[in-house]
Amino acid sequence: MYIYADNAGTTKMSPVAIDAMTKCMNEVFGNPSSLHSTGQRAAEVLQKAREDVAEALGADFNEIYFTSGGSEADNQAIRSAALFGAKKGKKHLISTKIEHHAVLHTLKKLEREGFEVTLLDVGADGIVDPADVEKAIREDTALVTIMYANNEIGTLQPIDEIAKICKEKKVTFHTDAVQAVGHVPVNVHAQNIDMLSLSGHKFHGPKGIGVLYVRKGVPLFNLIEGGAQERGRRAGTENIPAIVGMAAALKEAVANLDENMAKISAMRDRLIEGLSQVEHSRLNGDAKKRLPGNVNFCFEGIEGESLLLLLDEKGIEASSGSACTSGSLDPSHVLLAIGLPHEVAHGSLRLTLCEENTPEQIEYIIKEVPEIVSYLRNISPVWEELEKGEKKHVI
Amino acid sequence: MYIYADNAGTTKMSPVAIDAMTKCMNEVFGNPSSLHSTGQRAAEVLQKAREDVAEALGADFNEIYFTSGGSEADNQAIRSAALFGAKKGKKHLISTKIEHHAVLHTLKKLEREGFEVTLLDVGADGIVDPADVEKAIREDTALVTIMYANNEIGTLQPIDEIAKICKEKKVTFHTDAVQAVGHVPVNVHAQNIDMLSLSGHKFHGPKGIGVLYVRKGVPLFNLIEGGAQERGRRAGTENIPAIVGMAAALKEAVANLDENMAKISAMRDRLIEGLSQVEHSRLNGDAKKRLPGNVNFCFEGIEGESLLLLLDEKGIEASSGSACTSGSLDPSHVLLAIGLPHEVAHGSLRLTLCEENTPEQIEYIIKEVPEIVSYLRNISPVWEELEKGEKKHVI
Amino acid sequence: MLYSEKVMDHFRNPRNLGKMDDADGIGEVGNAKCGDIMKMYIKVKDGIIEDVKFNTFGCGSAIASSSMATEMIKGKSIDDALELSNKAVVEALDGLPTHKIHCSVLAEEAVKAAVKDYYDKNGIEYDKEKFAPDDCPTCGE
Amino acid sequence: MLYSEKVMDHFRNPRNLGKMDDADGIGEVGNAKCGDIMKMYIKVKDGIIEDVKFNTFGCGSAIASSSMATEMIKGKSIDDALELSNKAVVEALDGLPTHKIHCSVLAEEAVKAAVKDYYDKNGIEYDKEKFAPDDCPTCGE
Ligand SMILES: Cc1ncc(COP(=O)(O)O)c(C=O)c1O
Ligand SMILES: Cc1ncc(COP(=O)(O)O)c(C=O)c1O
Repeated sequence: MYIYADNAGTTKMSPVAIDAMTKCMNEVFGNPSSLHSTGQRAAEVLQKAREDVAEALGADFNEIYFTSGGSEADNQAIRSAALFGAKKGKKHLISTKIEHHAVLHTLKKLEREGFEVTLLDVGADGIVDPADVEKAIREDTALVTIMYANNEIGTLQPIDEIAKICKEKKVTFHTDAVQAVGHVPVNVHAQNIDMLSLSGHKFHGPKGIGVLYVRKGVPLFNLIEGGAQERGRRAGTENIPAIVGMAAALKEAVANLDENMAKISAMRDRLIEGLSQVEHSRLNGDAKKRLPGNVNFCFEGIEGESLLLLLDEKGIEASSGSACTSGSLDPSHVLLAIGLPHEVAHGSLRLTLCEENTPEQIEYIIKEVPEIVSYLRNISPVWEELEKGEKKHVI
Repeated sequence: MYIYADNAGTTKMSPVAIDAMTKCMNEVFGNPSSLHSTGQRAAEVLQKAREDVAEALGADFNEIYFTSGGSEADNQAIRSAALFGAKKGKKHLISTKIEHHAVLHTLKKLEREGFEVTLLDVGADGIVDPADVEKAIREDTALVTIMYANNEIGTLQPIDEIAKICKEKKVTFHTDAVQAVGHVPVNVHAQNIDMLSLSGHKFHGPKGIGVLYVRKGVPLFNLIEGGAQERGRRAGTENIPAIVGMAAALKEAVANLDENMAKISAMRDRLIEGLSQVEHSRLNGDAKKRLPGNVNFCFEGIEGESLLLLLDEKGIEASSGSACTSGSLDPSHVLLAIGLPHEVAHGSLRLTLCEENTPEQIEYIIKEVPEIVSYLRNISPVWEELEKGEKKHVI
Repeated sequence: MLYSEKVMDHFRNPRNLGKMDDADGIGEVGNAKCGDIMKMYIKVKDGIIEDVKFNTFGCGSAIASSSMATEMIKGKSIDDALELSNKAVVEALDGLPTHKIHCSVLAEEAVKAAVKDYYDKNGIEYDKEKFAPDDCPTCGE
Repeated sequence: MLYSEKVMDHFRNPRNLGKMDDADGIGEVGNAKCGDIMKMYIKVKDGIIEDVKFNTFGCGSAIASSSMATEMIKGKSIDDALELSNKAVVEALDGLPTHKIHCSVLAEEAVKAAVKDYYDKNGIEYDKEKFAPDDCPTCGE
């Protein structure tokens, strides 16, 4: 059996998105800045896609800025809010310990440039307390940036409450919604979100394309300077085929949202139930306040990479923590933030589902994972110590 | 007749590039950072494309950084060199007056941040004098950035000589080669180029993808922070389909370079000859040291946009100055830099050819342009004054 | 599309295009430096603009704006013509892109300039305040 | 591929995997905090490593490195085993990704630690300098 269960890493493009994109590559090759018919045709297609994306988010079309992906959108939103804040003497930024590196590294860089950054803790459930946000806001706070849904443990943050607090305190609020959009309902206006980042390839759209939504009136600085594209705020010839592909995928995802959420979360719950049978295992992140497709487990006494490789041999494609950090030796900063000790954090498994997965696949995973965990524990000196009682079980 | 003659604005994707990209979208959807088979397959495809691009440029594969296009590559190269220079007390940057806005606006921003920028003049032929570069270099010069070929008037700059001077003076040299790569021979190592930007959609590849080449040993800072992609220097999930499409297009362009150059420049020369018959017209930029496909004319007494729109009615798609600036009222900074007065600069026409154009199309353009110019002059109060001798002809 | 169908129609088939040898008033506004010049000719009889012609150096919307303006004042009284606002021109054209609004301003001013010339030539008194100075609304030259 | 075929082969089918009840020397290196622990068991007769077993908590390359190391010392003299370098392990595996080189270092040290334990248990004198301290080469703990 072949099972792709790494949909938080990236998704397979939907046929609808591939078709839209291929059609566009063949038929709409113009540069929308060009005056001639081919260019103006491209401008029309671009405008249509912008309107579609805006509608899917509950935004106006002129609040949509196309970027090269979630990372760029995060970088631009945060840097822009920081620099604008600095102009008014506000140099304090608030975020959490469980953000994506696109956010954390941008904040780290700003810190080196003289900004002060408060990274809020999250609870053992992987959720930030809005009261903590409220307490952290100061006179000189320029930005609160808190992710909509975590990419590793899938926890949904209390965005509505946080956004309301920010609105009351008149602090700009940005949310990295890369993992959320297309998977849970998002409405930027209704939810009082000032800025939001998303990325096409997380909801069966193309890679290399994303969106930064910026509420009217919220100032935006360029990350990329040059031509006057995107109302002068993001230079570079517009990637129309990808924009069109993303818009198609987003439209599809939003249209099927309720149905998919029900279907996927049922599989998620069954998978959680099944894996919980493994002794000394635990689910990471709140069991209910999480993305419909996210299952994240720790298995004591084993290491994640070897688990992944053996699962791959069985046709199960999963991940351990964030894919982006696979070049790193450190365990996930998210798992550490929810209080797991290093040695347990090393033994994590992330299975992220989409509507293409089937209940049969879930049963197959439930059958295979315990066997592999058992094999790895059997050859693990750490497990030996735990079993012999030389070390105490943590989970 | 339908004639696309705006290939400097953007090109139509080649079937080879579309096929490579579509195949990739369907078959290689993985995230190359993922450990599982689907991810590792993507990593292999990425590596192969990186090697292909490197070979086409005469670079090593680990000197290639994929970006979202030419603008991003320009921004990163210049900002990176500036910041690295600043660390060593070098805050002087050299460029020319005819650069693309991706370069000029980045320099403008750095100027506001405290850097000193020298923008060199070019001659009436649209070419910078290497001696001027040499004279401008100071002890505290951090970077020389000069475009390989101009996007409006197509002039080829003396890159080899400039790069040699920079090498001798130990100043980092970057070139915006967005208009050059795939159109004229480029070999970064042989030509002593330290950094080079290119963009996929200018040689029949996809939009939204580009390359920053950075010679080994030349430091590079991130523009986009986040995951460890591109050896930690450019965050964001890799846009594999676009990268593969660009690599395929570049390979094709380089393979057919000599043949295309001969074919296209013959059409260019015939077009220049034909349009020169229009009285009070002039070719902008050196007649020979220019891109094989670039023809840029000024016609006195008329305005460029109405010329474009009427050409479009006749099926001829062209541009006036840079497409990116079509939202602006100012005439092209490039035409002003080569000494044209404002009123003449407004009357420019850029026809940019590729191997898909035919000699028949060229003859059609040569027939149509003079008729439209004549109509527009006929309704132009400016032309009336010129004809009545109330004003003196400039060209 | 950059331009509405109306704009394109007036650009492709400009109404009242041409010069007029026996004009009663001629107005020229704008300048070549900023890219637009409009020249408007009017023939006046009994306070009515009997005929109007224009020549324009400029972009598509400049040509369309002049064309539309001539159509809107032809056969109207001078007083009505002086009421013509750039906003009315923009509306009649089904809109213009933001950075092209100045073309409609130029068209309004071309009409005023032609009327002013007619007043001047015929020694008719008028309120100088009502007429914009002869410089370009865009670049101020 | 992240790993060579050789690495994958040793990861999938580790040689000499298991524990040993009557080991003459046992070495354990690394720590769980940094993600890799290797435990190596040797059986020695007449200065020859007659048998070797290992258990590993760690990534694919850690398991493959231990497996390869056991294969490389099995049947060799202790002196030869002490000559085993991490470089030799990496080469035998047809290379390791840069950030996984530490796994081969761990394998080298596991062998040394097992021999040291054998020396200690049998009261054999040895040059303490030759043996790395018992901490993890990666995180230093
Ligand atoms: C010379 C030059 N540099 C940079 C760019 C920007 O490239 P892109 O639009 O792919 O970002 C262009 C094209 O628009 C160009 O012609
Ligand atoms: C929460 C989150 N933010 C940002 C990103 C970055 O998106 P991209 O890789 O499209 O730049 C990702 C995915 O990698 C993500 O999961």
